[in-house]
Amino acid sequence: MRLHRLLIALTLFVLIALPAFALQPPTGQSEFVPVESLPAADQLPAAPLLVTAYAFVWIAVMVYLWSIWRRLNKVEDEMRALAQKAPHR
Amino acid sequence: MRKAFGPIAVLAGVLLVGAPFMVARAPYESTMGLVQKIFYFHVPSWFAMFTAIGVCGVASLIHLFRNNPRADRIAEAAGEVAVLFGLMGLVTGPLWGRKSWGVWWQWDAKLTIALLLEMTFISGILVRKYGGPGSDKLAAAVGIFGLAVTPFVYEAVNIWRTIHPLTSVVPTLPASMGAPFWFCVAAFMLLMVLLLMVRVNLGKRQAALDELYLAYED
Amino acid sequence: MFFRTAWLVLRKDVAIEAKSWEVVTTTLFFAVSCVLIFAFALVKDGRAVGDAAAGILWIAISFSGTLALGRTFERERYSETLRALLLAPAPRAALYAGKLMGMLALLGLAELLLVPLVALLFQASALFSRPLLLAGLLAGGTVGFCAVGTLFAAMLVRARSRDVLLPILLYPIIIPVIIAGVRGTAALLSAPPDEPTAVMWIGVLTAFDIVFLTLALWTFEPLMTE
Amino acid sequence: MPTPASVDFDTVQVVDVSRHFGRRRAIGNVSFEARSGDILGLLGPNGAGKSTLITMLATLAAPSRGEIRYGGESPVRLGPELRTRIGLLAHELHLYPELSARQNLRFFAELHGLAPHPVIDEALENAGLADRAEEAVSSFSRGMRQRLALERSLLHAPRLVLFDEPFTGLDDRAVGLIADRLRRLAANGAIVILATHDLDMAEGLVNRIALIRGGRLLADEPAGAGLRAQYRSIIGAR
Repeated sequence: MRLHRLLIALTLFVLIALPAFALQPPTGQSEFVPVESLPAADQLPAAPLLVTAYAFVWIAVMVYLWSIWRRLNKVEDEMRALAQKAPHR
Repeated sequence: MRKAFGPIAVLAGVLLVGAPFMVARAPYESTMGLVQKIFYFHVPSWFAMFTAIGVCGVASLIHLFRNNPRADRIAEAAGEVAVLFGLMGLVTGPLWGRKSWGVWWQWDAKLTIALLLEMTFISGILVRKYGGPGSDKLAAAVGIFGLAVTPFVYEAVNIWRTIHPLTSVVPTLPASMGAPFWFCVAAFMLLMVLLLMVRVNLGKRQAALDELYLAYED
Repeated sequence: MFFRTAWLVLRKDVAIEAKSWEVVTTTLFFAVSCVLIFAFALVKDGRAVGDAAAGILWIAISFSGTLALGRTFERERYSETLRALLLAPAPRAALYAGKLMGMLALLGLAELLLVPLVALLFQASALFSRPLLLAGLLAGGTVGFCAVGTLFAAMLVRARSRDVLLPILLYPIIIPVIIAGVRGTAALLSAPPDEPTAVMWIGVLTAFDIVFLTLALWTFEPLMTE
Repeated sequence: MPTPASVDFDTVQVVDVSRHFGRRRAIGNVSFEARSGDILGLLGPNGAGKSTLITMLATLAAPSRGEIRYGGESPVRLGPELRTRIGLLAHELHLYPELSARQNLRFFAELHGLAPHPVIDEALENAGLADRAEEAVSSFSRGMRQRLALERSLLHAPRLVLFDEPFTGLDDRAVGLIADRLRRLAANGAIVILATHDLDMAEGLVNRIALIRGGRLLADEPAGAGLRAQYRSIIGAR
């Protein structure tokens, strides 16, 4: 079960690197829109916002998994300490 | 449930690896451009949040009337997971808004709804933490009432914000965007189930530790 | 048995209150203080901004309501009389109904003071132009607030840090009531009064009241069993 | 005196009852039985779990495991009617200090569906408070409140009488009065369960003892001649 969790954590970690692919020029775009003709708000760089959003999703999941993992470790530690105090059980 | 854990983890992994490719392939939305792609993980996070709220409410009801510790653990886990996905939506939403509205927050109906539900389920976590003995019942009440209030929050905020109309921001979905979108929804749902299971497992271990303490006292 | 028990609980609460008027006076005073505090925040050049009057009215109702809920149940906790009530051979939900009626009476009293005060201080005499609609909004909103509040205050009696937990649990759930109350009242205050909108919000409040009263009556017994 | 209730029983069985609060055990696998006519002393040091047990017997709390049976029936099956047959006097006195003695009694009598008239005067007489009936409870001494609380808990002539430390802060005379009252109740067929850590008070009053410590039942046996010696021998045997 332990190894299991470690593997999943690793897999998920690798996935963080993936938004790089997402940002490659889209193949599906059908028409060209010159940047200058866009309204002012659209001239804000969109890529950092998109990356931040995607990264945040991953960071949130990671932090949550990490917090569960930490709480689980605490429980396991306490269990071990308890088992030592009462070795006959 | 434990047997399903492996396959679900793998499936969620595959879908989440695939998601960026699907999103990259999706066409540019002509008025909003690249930032529109936040949509592909913003909206699925709502789907996951609402599902988690449903799970939490139903499990709370079962716990309250059947005094079922397992249902209580599921309710606790679902409450936390709902808060997590709500947080994702609440952060990604304003990032989109910054680009397309020019401001981070403008009391958009959907975001406000999410904020209120987020508050409700955070209060559920707080009551478990600070309520003292018997707080599982109190949290169950929050779960049930949180689920029941969801349609009212939805209606009330929607009406409030459409009486003073603002530009609608959620675009209708052309078919070419549908496939990657539903792909992402599936990925997020599986992620939700995965996190739920991991969290329920933690609850199970905590319960086992409590049992061990009880046995140790003898 | 159900209605008799509810009535007895209400009568007992009134009898206790009539000895000192403690909860009534403190609640009313607090309600007025709320109006003043928000007036300082929202009045500019002698006039309130936008729909401030409607907002201030509902903020004062919900804040003083929370205070009254806490005080009322503190009374039942003091000598653990809540447990004696729970030993009454009636369906336990009857106790909830009795307590709820007491809260409704108390908040009704507060509203009798607050509405004229807000109308006076914020030049909002339009409030009285459609008295039935105003009464409908107040009744719907107060029932919704008290239905959830009474249940939460009762179940928190045996919790730790109950004073702070009550508003934390209560406010997110009753936000729809506040939205409906404020928007409905603001509709009455617009010139000319926007009747269809007010009626629509009364409808939302009625639906909320029905759902949450049912839910509270249903979950009271298991919530009160330790 | 009271209207005959549709629910009645002459035994109370605690069947393998446990109650936990998270990882803290309040009660663990306790079983005993009390019958009509018994005065069962629930003895044990402070924090042994006596109050938790009394609370569960009064249907105010549900056991985490196990069951309490009233005349062989589960409380869920008996419904709210069961509570017409249970009287509880806890350490906190369950009285409204703002109300007068008569108002308190009247409220609880009506709550139990009793016609207030003869019942209240009788109760005031028994509590020795007939001449102070209209005064607020907050003006009473601890002893007076306790006597009033006792009568309050017995208004509806319950079959199962649950007392949790009823003697704290009372003088000898008051203790004697309460003890007499309990003996009469038992003689009239009530099941009296008396939780106390005070062995001297229980001496000569209880006919059976259930000794609990740390949430565990150490002994359930007839009360002997010297409670203190009996208590020591049970504790010592562990």
